[in-house]
Amino acid sequence: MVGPIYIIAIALGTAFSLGFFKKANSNFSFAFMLFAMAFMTFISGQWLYAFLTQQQETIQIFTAGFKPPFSISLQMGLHESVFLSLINIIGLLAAIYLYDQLREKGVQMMMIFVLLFMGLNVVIMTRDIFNLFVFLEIASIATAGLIILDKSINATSAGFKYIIATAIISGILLIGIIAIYYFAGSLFINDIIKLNLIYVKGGAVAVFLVLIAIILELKPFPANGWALDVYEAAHPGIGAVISAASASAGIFVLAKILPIVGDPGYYIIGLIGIITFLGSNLLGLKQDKANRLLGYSSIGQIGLLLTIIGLTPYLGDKTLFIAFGVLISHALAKAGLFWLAGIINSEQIKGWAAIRRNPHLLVLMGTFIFALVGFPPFPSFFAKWELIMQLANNDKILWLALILIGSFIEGIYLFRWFGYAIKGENEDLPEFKIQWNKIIPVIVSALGLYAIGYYYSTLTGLAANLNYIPLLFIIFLYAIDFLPVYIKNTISIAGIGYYLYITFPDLEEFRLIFALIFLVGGIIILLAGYAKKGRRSGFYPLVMMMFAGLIGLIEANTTLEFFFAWEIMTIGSYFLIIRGKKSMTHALSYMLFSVGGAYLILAGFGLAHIGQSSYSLDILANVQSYAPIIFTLLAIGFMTKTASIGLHIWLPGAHAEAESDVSPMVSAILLKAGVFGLIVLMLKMGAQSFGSFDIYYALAWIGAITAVMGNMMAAFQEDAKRLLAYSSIGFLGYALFGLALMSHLGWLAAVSLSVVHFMFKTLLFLAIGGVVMRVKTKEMYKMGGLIKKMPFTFISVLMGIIVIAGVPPLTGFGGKWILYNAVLEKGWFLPAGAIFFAGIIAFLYCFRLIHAIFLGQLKDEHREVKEAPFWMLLPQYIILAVIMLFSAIPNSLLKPIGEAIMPYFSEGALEWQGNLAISNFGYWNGELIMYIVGGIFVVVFGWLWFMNRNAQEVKQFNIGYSAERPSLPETTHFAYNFFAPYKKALGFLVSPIISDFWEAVSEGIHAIADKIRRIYDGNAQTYVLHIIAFIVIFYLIAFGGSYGI
Amino acid sequence: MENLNLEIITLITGIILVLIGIWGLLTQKNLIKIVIGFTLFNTGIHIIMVSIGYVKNRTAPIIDQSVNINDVGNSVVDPVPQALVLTAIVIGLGVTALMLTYVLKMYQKRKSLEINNYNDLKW
Amino acid sequence: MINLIIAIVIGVLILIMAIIAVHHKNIVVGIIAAGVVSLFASILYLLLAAPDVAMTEAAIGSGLSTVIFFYVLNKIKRQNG
Amino acid sequence: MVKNSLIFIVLIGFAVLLADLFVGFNGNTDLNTLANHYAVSGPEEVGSANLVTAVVVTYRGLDTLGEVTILFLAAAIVSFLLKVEAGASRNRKLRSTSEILDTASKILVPVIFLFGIYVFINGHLSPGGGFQGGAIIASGLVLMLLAQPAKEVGHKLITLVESISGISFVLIGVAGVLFAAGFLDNKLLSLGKFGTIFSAGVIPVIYIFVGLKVGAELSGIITNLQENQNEA
Repeated sequence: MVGPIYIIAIALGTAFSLGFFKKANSNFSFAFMLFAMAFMTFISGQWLYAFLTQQQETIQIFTAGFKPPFSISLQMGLHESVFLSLINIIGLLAAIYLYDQLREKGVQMMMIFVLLFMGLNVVIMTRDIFNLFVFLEIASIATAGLIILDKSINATSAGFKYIIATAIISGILLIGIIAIYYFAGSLFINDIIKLNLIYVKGGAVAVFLVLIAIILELKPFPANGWALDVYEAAHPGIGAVISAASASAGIFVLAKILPIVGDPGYYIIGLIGIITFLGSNLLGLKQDKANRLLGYSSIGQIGLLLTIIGLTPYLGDKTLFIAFGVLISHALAKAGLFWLAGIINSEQIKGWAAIRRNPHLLVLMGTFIFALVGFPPFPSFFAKWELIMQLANNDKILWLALILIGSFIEGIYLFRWFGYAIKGENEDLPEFKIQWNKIIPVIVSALGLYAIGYYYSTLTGLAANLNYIPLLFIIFLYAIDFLPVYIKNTISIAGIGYYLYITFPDLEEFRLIFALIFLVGGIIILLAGYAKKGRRSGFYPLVMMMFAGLIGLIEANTTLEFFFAWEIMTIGSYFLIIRGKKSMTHALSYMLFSVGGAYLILAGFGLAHIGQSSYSLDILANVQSYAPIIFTLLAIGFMTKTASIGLHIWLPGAHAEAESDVSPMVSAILLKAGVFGLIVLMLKMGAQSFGSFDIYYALAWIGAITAVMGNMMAAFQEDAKRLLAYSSIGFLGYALFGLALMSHLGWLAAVSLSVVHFMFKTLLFLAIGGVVMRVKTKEMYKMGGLIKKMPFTFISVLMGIIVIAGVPPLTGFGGKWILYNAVLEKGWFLPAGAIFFAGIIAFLYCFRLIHAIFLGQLKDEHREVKEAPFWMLLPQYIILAVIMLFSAIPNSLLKPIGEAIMPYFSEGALEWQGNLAISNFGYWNGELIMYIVGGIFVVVFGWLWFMNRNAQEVKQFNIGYSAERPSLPETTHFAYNFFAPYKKALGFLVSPIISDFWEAVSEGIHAIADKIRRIYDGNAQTYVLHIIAFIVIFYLIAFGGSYGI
Repeated sequence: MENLNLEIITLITGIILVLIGIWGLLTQKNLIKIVIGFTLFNTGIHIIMVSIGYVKNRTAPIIDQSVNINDVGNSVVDPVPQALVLTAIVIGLGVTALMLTYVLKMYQKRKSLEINNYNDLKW
Repeated sequence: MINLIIAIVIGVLILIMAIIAVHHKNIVVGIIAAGVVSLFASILYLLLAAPDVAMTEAAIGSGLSTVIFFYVLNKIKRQNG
Repeated sequence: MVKNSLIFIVLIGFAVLLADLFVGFNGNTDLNTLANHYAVSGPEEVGSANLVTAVVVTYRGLDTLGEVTILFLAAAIVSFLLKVEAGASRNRKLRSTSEILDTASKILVPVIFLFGIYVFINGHLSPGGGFQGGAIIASGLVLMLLAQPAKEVGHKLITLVESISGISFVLIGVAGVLFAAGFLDNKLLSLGKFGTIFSAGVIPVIYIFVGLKVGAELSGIITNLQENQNEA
């Protein structure tokens, strides 16, 4: 094998030889430099390979032919080789990326570039503390050189700040090193470690200085203004190098000198880490310049890494796994984003809207963003999982909470940025050029993230069962994205069908019920996809991603699998939602509630894992401590998906703005994931209370209030799809209420209502979607009289609202009947009153839906409107058929559900006599009711039809104006603000208190961020003052008057 | 006076010089003065380093007529800090030259030596 | 003992020069004062039995470094004029 | 002046830290093990009479290589930053220099150059070495430029010297790996007779290259700062 020392020789030789070449040979010089970078990568990669596969032993390289401590020695081991490979690969890619710049700027820049990487390589390998100083200095000077690549005034002044700051830091490092030499009599790190200098008077301060200087090189908050300016001013290609390669080396150095400090150092590092993680991400919120935003995020990630290192005593042998997972995701994703920034070339994050000119770039950007936030299947996901599990296991709840908060804040600005890229309103999308040399590094780092993510999942025994088959299917769909829509639609349906076919035998009880909702429901809704023309680019991979997540939830046996699937589902649904019109803000709030909810779930799983070695979901059944807290965390997490009151503000917009066949998916199907989660949770954990306070009683109230508020807001909507969205919120309130009753009937009601909700919501969203598609508006008062033009749609809507309203004869009645029985049985009359009230309000909006859209006068502009396309109607009528079946033979639906509930709640089950359901409070015969109501309907309908001959036709707006014409004719339309009287009475209930609350929270945080970031006043002196003050403050914290850190 | 060793005097000088250097670097508004502050800071560190390697009443670590070749270990001062300082001085020169070049370049762009005129990047 | 006194005197001189270097209004004086600090420092190095360092400090710290300062200052002045 | 008092307080804190660091310092009375090894075994192992040189060039040769690299980097950055963009004119007003200075420099410059070379060739015997020698050579250049500001210094020559000496340094290091015990091993050449010019293994050779390289790099920085006046 080629010795590591040749990395130095090759790099220096190349840098020194480059002086021979003149500008004319710039292509040759570039090739020469690239060769050197490639060779360095080769050497480190070769060692990595040897360490991974051939049980290669760690080797020491002695320079000058003497053993340490007399001479400088280098070390090459597994960890060194991993970091060297990572850094050198990034270097190689960065060099390719900077092809134009390096060639244009001449050989000096190439020299500097190679020497930077030489410096970083030696910094990693060296075991001599002064040698470390020298090569750190090489790295920082080379960085200072690269910063001024374009010689602009901003770059130069940023470079100046950088030099001043790093020079001061290295001066302090030097003082520390010489003092260590004084106390230890050696510069060889292994010797120094043995001496336990922190117990020597003065030695502790020396060690502290070295430690703090290395930490300062990593740009901790708030002593990092210089670094942010550099990120902002430097060429993005250079930003990538600093953020990915230099920071990785810095982390390695910290880990290298940490043994010198010993255990007391962890505390300081952890403290600095968490401050940096929180502070930097907080300030990132106010940032609207892309490169600087990346800077904040980079520093935040480094803060997280510092925190992880600081928590080593609690993470034990998992530390490396966790830290490296975070680091590699950060390095590759951040480098990728910086490189993308160089391609897009937009200073403001809003300008990134341009990226959607090329959907593949969008996919790459998404990969990086999701990898940074810690979504599967990236290494950061597994690292974060392991981190939370270990922290919970060691009862480090505060740390756990802070880390999740920091990650959440980072998620906010990253997803806001991503939202701008996908959907930001930007009239002129500037052109950008994609050059091969710029795109290759981006692609390589994205692929690297996936590959390492997969490798990472195999490293942990837990991940062995993760189901990657659906994910492969998604990749396949992405690959065939160029095909027309009907082919992809067929393939998708076939895929879901086949998956259901192979998993069906293993499913039972609730899993079976929900699998049927998810998958059969998915197939039915997908049928509507045939109505679309063209390619529908990018749609199918996303739909499949959501379904992959949903089925993953069903199949999950361990908490990790469950969480993995939950996150996959979130990604897919996020993209589906953001595909809609004007959906940027809704998708963002959906994502934020999802991420927040996911973190609560993660924390809950972590706490549940305390004291248990298994990761099976069954651990929830015998949690050792914090049971009510775990229950609450998980319940709130799941309720973000069911959109319970308080957590619902993402839903209306998201559902209303989505495409016509996406609305039913996210409404009828996705919300059930939350219900499924709640069911799993409640079954495993059973009754929970804080002291004497029953959590389920609170849940019942939440359900009841959600039902009332959801229905009430639905009643006051003008927008038909929004109305349906609010109605979903209300309906899931019933479901939550039913579950909270924790009785056979309650659950029977909840589950059957969930099934019913799936059916009528699919029906209505598809029907209304068809209407909206034809009349091109969602405002109900702009419609009317469509019954003549769209009779088939009218029938579905009619049936749908009968189900919603819960009136006989259709199946919605059955659900409500059971629910009321369950309430009576339980005796929670107060929330039950609210539930009854909600039921009444449901009539209001149901009426509205049918009345405003289909009855009344047909508008002039709608004379030519046609019936909805066949493929939109087909799924509606399939569902109608099922509704009829369930309504006529209620036990076809209720019996299987009852059997699923039986093992858990056997008391108070319904008694079935044929089609007659008997409870303690009464009986209900679905079939009979069907006949009776059907009979009444036929009679009334016949009579009306007979009377219709006498109907008089009038012109629209035939209500006469007195002298003047109103400025907005619509407002005089009878359907506008239809329930104004009720609104006057009850409007105060629907004033947007909750959105106002969340808005105030958000604005408050942003205002704080804006205040704090003023400390970065752009003055190099301020930055140096921050550095010195940082040292002094942490010196005081560390020593606090006594010796020993 | 008996506690007052040569190396302690120089050490204190070095420490104060470091502080004066930082003071200058932080308070002066002229870019060149800031660089001067940095060189003082650097020189102070070098003095500290050399002081640490000094051993009472011994000669320079060069073996010539004045040093008994068989008793070098008891007659010379520590060569290591001196070697380190050599390196540090040269590095310091490189950094100083760079700072000055950046100052020059900044001046060429904006015709000002006031550090407050270079605060465009912030927040 | 004589070394001690020399060291104290030079130490005080260094500090005075350093303060002048930092605080004198005239940059030229400041640069020269900084050079003198280096020069005195090299005398301290001689006292501390470090002739190699003394030589380097004299040549680089007080020599070349000062020259570079002046070159830059000159260029700045010329651009001003 | 709020800011200045804040700075003052922070500096007091820093001063306390430094005082804390050195509060136990009371001077050395003996060499530590490492230094003692250098002092006792150094002459035999390395063959250099100047122990500082032995440490700088051999024991800690990698540092020296790094240090030379730093100067190299600095020179490259300075030259990059001050490079005259194509098309800019180079005419400049020259100050006339005095006859005395001119004449003196003509005599002095070669002497200074020779002295510099002497210093780095004797680095293993007496105080001095590559850095000092290189710096002296660069000072000679400064004098020359002072006397004849118009003189075009051969950039090509400087680069050539810089590159060749740098590559040679690296090659000597690699030769150590191939033919002796490690990178930059001194025993590549025989140690010779202690105390003579041709002794101490490759130290004098390395110091020649270091001297030339440092001289070239410093000259590069200086000429770059001295020229190219008219760039906007």
